[in-house]
Amino acid sequence: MFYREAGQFKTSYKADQALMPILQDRVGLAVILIIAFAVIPATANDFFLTSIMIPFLVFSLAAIGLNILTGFCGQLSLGTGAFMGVGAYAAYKLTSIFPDANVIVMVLLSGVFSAAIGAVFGLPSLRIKGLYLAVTTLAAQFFLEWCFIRIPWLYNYNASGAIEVPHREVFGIVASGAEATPLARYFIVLGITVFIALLMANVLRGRIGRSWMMIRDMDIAAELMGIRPLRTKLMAFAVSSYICGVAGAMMVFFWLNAAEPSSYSIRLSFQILFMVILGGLGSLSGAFMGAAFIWILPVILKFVPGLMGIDLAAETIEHATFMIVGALIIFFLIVEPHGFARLWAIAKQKLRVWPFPY
Amino acid sequence: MLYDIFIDPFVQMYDMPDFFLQVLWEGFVAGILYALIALGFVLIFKASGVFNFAQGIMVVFAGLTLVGLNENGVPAYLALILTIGVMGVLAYGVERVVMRPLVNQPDIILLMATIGLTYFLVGFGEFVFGGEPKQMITEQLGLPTGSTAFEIGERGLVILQHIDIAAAVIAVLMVAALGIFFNKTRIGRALRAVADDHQAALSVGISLNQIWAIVWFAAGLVALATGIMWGARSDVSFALEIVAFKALPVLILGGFTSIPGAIVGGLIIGFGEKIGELYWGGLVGGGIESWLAYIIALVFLLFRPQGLFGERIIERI
Amino acid sequence: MNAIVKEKAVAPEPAAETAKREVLLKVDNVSLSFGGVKAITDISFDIQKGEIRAIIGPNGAGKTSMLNVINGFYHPQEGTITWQGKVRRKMKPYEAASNGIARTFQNVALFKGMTTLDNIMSGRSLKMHRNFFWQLLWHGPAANEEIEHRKKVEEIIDFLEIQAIRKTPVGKLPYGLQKRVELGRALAMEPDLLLLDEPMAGMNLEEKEDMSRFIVDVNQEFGTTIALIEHDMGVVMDLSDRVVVLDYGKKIADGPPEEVQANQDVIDAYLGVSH
Amino acid sequence: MRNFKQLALGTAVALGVGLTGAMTTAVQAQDANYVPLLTYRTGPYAGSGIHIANGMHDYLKMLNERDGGIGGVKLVTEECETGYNAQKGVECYEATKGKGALVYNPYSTGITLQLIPKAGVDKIPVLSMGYGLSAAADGKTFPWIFNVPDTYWDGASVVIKYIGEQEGGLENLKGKKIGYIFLDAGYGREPIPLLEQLSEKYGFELLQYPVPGAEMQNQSSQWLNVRRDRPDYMVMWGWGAMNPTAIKEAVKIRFPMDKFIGVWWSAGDDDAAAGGEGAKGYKAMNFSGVGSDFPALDDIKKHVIDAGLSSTDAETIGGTLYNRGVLNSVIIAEGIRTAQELTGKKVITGEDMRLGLEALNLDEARLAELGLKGFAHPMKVTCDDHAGSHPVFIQEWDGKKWRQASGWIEPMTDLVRPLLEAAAAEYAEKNAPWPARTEPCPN
Repeated sequence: MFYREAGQFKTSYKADQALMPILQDRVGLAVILIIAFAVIPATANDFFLTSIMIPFLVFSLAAIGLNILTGFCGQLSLGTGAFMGVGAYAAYKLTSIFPDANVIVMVLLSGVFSAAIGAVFGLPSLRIKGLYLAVTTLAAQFFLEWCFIRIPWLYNYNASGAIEVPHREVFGIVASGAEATPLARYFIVLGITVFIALLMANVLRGRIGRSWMMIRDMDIAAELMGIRPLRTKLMAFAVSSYICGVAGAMMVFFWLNAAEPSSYSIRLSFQILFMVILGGLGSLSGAFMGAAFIWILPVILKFVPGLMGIDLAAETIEHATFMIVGALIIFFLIVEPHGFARLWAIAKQKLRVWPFPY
Repeated sequence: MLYDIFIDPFVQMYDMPDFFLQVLWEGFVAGILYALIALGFVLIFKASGVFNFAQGIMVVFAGLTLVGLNENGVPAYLALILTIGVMGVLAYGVERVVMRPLVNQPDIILLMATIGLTYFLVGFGEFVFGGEPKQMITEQLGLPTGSTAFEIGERGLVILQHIDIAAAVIAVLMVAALGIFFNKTRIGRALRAVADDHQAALSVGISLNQIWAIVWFAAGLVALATGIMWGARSDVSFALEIVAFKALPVLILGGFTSIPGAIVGGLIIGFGEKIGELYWGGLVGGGIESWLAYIIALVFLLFRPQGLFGERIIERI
Repeated sequence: MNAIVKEKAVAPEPAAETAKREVLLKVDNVSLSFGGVKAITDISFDIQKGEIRAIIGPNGAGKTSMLNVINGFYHPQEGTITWQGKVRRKMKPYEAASNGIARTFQNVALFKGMTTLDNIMSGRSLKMHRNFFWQLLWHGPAANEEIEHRKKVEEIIDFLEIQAIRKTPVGKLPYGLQKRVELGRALAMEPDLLLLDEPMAGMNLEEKEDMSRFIVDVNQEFGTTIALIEHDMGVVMDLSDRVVVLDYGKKIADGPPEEVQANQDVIDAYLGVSH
Repeated sequence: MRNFKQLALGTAVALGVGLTGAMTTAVQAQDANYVPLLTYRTGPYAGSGIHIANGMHDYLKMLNERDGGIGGVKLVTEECETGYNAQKGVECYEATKGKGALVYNPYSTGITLQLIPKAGVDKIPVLSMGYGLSAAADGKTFPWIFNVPDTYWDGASVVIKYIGEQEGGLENLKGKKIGYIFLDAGYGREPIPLLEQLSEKYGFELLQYPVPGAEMQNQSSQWLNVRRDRPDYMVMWGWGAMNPTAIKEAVKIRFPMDKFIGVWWSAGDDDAAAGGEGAKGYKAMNFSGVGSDFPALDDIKKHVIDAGLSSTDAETIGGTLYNRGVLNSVIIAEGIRTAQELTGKKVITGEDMRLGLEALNLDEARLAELGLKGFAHPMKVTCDDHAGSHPVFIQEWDGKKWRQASGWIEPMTDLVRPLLEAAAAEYAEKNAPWPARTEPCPN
C-alpha cells in the first residue's frame, strides 16, 4: 500500500536511468542518510561510534570493494585482507613522508598502491578461473603478509614491528591519532564510504559496470562482443583493490590506531568474503547488510545475556556467539541463498502487492 | 648472488647427503600430512561438488573429541570408537540440516554454508572441550613414539620418527581402503555415479542423501586420522585449523576430484616447500613456507590451468 | 602460416555467376582439428554482401566450428580467411566485434544476471567510449552517451516487440524470448556480418515464423549480411539466398537452395548413406 | 514458515535488547573499584591465555572474599574476551572504559600498541606485564604505560648472560653459535637488535629462525635448519601453540634440551609437558613464583576454588602462567592500595591508579606480608623506570614440573637502558607531536 510505484511515470530515459527510479526508495535513502549524518552523531555514545558504526562502515566499504571483483566481475578473491593491508601501509608511509599533507587525501591516495598490486595479482586471472583463481589470491595474501613483516621500511623500522597512526589535523580538527574524537573519525569514515559507494553506483550502471557483469555472466560471449577480458578483469581487480586499500587504511587510521601485520591476515579476508556473500553477490546495498550482520550482530549479541539478567562467563558468550552466527549463516543461506539484498527485494515485492498477494 | 641461487644449494645437497635425505624425508612426511587433509576435501567435492571449508575444523574437532573423551576417563580405544560415532552423527546432521536444503545451489553458496558450519563447530568445540590445546594420546592409542637413526657415512645421520612412518602407513592404507571402497562396493559405484552426474544417478535410483551422508562420514574419518597425526606432531588446538589452508594448493595441483591427485599434489608441495625453505629460503631471511606452497601451485597453474590431473579444457560455445 | 598468406594476394573477383555482389568474407581451404580430431577439412566458400547465407549439415558436421572460425574464436591450422578484401591475421576473439561480426549462440549465451535492457545495451559496449573517470562522475558526458545509445537500443526493442520485458532479468524469460533478446543484442552491435547459430532451435511454429520475419527484416531493412545455421529445411530454403552443406567436416555442396536440395550427396548425407 | 517468523521475531527482539545495551553502556556503581580484564580463553592462543586469565581473576576474587576488597572497597572485575584479536581488543576497551576502568592489561602486543597513545588521552594507565612495547619502560616518555617487571631487551640480555655463565664467562662466547627461534611478528623481532649488538660485542654468531604465525604448528623446516647449522644454544621467543611444537621438534632432532632456553612466555607447563620425557632439561626464563607453595595461593584455593567461585582446575594452580596471572593481579592490587594511600580516597580513578602504579614499591617485606615470599623479585617503580625490577631467574623442566634452576640474574642494564631511551625518543619523534610529560611524580 505504501510501497507502490503506480502513478510514477518516467518521461525520459534520463529519469529511467536514475539510481533509484522509485520515489519511496529515494525517500528511504534520504531517511537513512539523515540518520547516519544527523541522528547517530547527535545521540550515540563513544562505544556505539567506535565499536559499532566505524567498523561497520569500514567493513561495508571493504565489502563493496570485494563485491566489485567477486559479485560484479565474478572473480573469487581470498586476498582482500592483504590488499587492505597494502592500503594501510601505503597510507602510513605517505603520512610519514608528507607529514603536512591532508590525512584524508593520503588515505584516498593509498588505494592507488593497492590498486597497482591488486592488478599485478590479477594478471593470472586471464588463464585461471573459479576456485583455481582463489589460490592466486591466497598467494597474494600470504606473500604480502610476509612482506609486511619482512620489509622494515614499510613500518619505518619501528622496534614494535607495527604501524602506529600519527596525530594529524584536518582544517584544525584532529582527524587521526589518539586525540581524534570518535565523532570526527565517524564523520570522515562515513563521508569516504558514502562518497565511494555513490561513485561505484555510477560506474556500475554504465558501460564499465556492464562489461564486468558480462564477464561474470558469460565470459566467452562477452569476449566475442568485443570485451577485452584481461583489460576488463584487471580493471575490476584494480578498482576493487583500490576500494579495499582505502578501507584498510581507514581501518588503521580511524578505527584501530595501530596495526600489526596480523591485523590484515587471512581471517580478515574471510570476514569480508562472508559479508559479501551473505549480503548478496552483486549488490551494493547487500554489502552494507552483510557487514552489519557479520560485525554488528556479534557485538550486540554480547549484551543480551547481561541485560536479561543472566550471568555468563565472557568465553561462554563468545562460544555461543560463534555458534549462533554459524547457525544463522546456514539458516539465511537456506532461506535465501542470494543474500540479504535479494531478501530485501522480495520483501519490497511483497509490500508492493500488499494487501492483495495476487 | 647468482652463485647463491644457482650453485650453492646443490653444492650443499652434495656435501651433506645425510641432511639432504633428511630434508626429503621431512618433505615426504609433510606431503603425506597435507595429502591427508586434501583427501578429506576431495571426497566431499567428488560426490557433491562442495568445497568443504569446514574440513580443517573437522580435523580439530575430531582430535578434540578423541582427546577430550580420554581425559574424562574413557579408555583410548573406546574413545576412538566413540569419536568415529560422533563423526557419523556429525555427517548425518550436516547432510540433514545443511546439504539437503541447499541441494542444487551454486558452488559459492555451498562453500559459504560450510563456512557457517566452521563457525558453529569452532564455538561448539570450544564450548564443550575448552580452548586449551590438548596432548594427543599417542601412546594410549598404541601408536609408536620413538625414533630410529640411520648412520650414513662418517658422521651422517638420518632420523626417522616412528610416528611419521606410522602416518605414512596409515595414509597408504587409507587411500587403499578408499580405492577398494570406490571400486568394489555397491555404494562406492553409486558414489562414482553421483560424482559423474547427479541427475543421471538419481534417475537410476541412487539416493543422493544417503551418498552424501556416507561421504561426509568418510571425510570425518579422514579428518580423525589427520587430527591424530597432526596432533601427535604438535598438539590438538584450534590453531591447527590454519594448517588446513595448505590443502588448497595441494588440491589445485592434484585436481579437486582425484584421490591420487591429492597424494601426488601433497607430495609435490611437501617436497617443494622443504627443499625451497632449506636451500633457498635463507636468501630472503627464511620463513617463506607460509606462501611458497601457493607460489608453487600458481606456477603449475599457469602452465596447466586445469591442474595436474584435470582433463584439458576445450572451451565450447 | 601468415607469411604464405601474404604472398597470395587477394584473389580476383570470382566467376561471373556469383559476382553479382561484393564478397564480404571468403574462406579458403580451412582445416581445423582438436588434438588430432579433425573438425573441419579443407573447406572453402564465400559470403557476399547483403545475402543470407545458410550453413547446413547433419549433427557433428562442423557447422558451429565453422562459425567459431569465422568470428575468430577458433584458429584454423590451415587455410585463410579474407574479410572485406583483406586476408585476416590470427586475431583475438574480441577483435571480431570491432571488425563488425556479431553472432548468436546455439545454447543461448545471454548474460543471465542482467535485464533485457542491459543485455541489449551490452551490445553497444564497443561504441561507447567515455572513460572510467567520466563514468565515476556519471552526470554529464557519461549519462548523455548512455541516453544516446539507449535510444538506439529502444529502437531495437521496438523492432523485436519486446517492450514489456525490458526490465526483466533474462534468466526468467522463456526460451523463445531469450533467443529474441539474443538477436537484439547482436543487432545492437550494428554488425556488417551477423552469424546466427540455430536461431530457431526449440521453437514452436509461431515463434519460428516471428523469428523468420525478424531475420528477413534485418536483412532487408538494415542491409545486414547474415550467415545462419539451421536444421529446419523449410526455413533454410525459404530464407537463404545460397546454401553451403557440410558433412563430417567436409563441404559437399554449395549453391542456391533449389540446386542444393537436388544434390545427391546432400540427400545421402541427410539419409545417412554410409561412406 | 511459522517457525521462520518466530525465529525472525526472536532474533529481532534479541537484537533490540542488545542494541539498547550497546547504546547505553551502564555506568558503574560508585562504591567499588572497577578493573576490566581483557582476556582470551578462545582462539589460537587460548592455551596460554586461559591460565593467565584464571590467575588474574582468582587473586582479585580472593581479595574480595577474604578481605572484602582493597581498603574496604570491593573490586568489581569484568572479563572481556579478546581472542588475541586486535579488532576485539579495541571493542573491549571501548565497552569498558566508560565504566570507570582503573587499568588495562591487554595481554597482546597488538592491543597494547593500540592503547599506548590512548592511555594518556583517556587517563587510564596500561599495565603490560613483561610484554608490549619495551621502550615504554621509559616513564619520562610514557607516563601512562607500565611494563613491570621486565622488557624483552632485559630478557634477551639475561639469556646471553646465563649462557655466558654456563660457558664459564661471557668472554667464552667467542666463536659460539646461538640460534634464535621466534614468532615472526613484532613480538619475536623486538629482541633482535639487542641480540645483534651482543653478538658483535661478545663475538658469538647469531642464527635466526623465524616461524610464521600461520605455520606455528608446522616447524619441521626451522628445526631441520637448526640441525644443519648445529648451534650451541637455542633461544626461543614463542607463544601459544608455537611453544609445544618447537619443544617437540627439538626433541625430535635430538637437540640437547639443557641448551634450549625460552623466554618467559615459552615457560608454560603445557608447553614443556608436550615434549614428554625428552623435554627434560628444557629451560625458560621466569619472573613469577614456581609451584603452589605460597600462603596466598592457599587462600585462593580456600576462598575461591573450594567455594566454587572460579572455573580454574585446582591442579593448574602453581603453573607458570597461572602464577604469572596472579602476579599481574598482585601488581594491580598493590597499585590500587598505593593509590588509596597517596590520595586518601577509597574509590579511585584511572589518574589515581597511575600515581599508585608509579609509586609501587613491592619489597620483600610486603611480599611476605601478602603471603608471597619469594614469589617475585622486589619491584620498585620510579618515574624514570616503569619496569621497576628487571632481574629474572631460569627455571628447568624436570619431566613433570618446573623447578628453579638459578638465582635472580640482573640484566645488562648498561646496554639495555640506552637502547630503551633511544627507542622511546624515536617513538615520540615518529608520533609527533607526542605530549611531553606533565603528570606529577609521586616519588
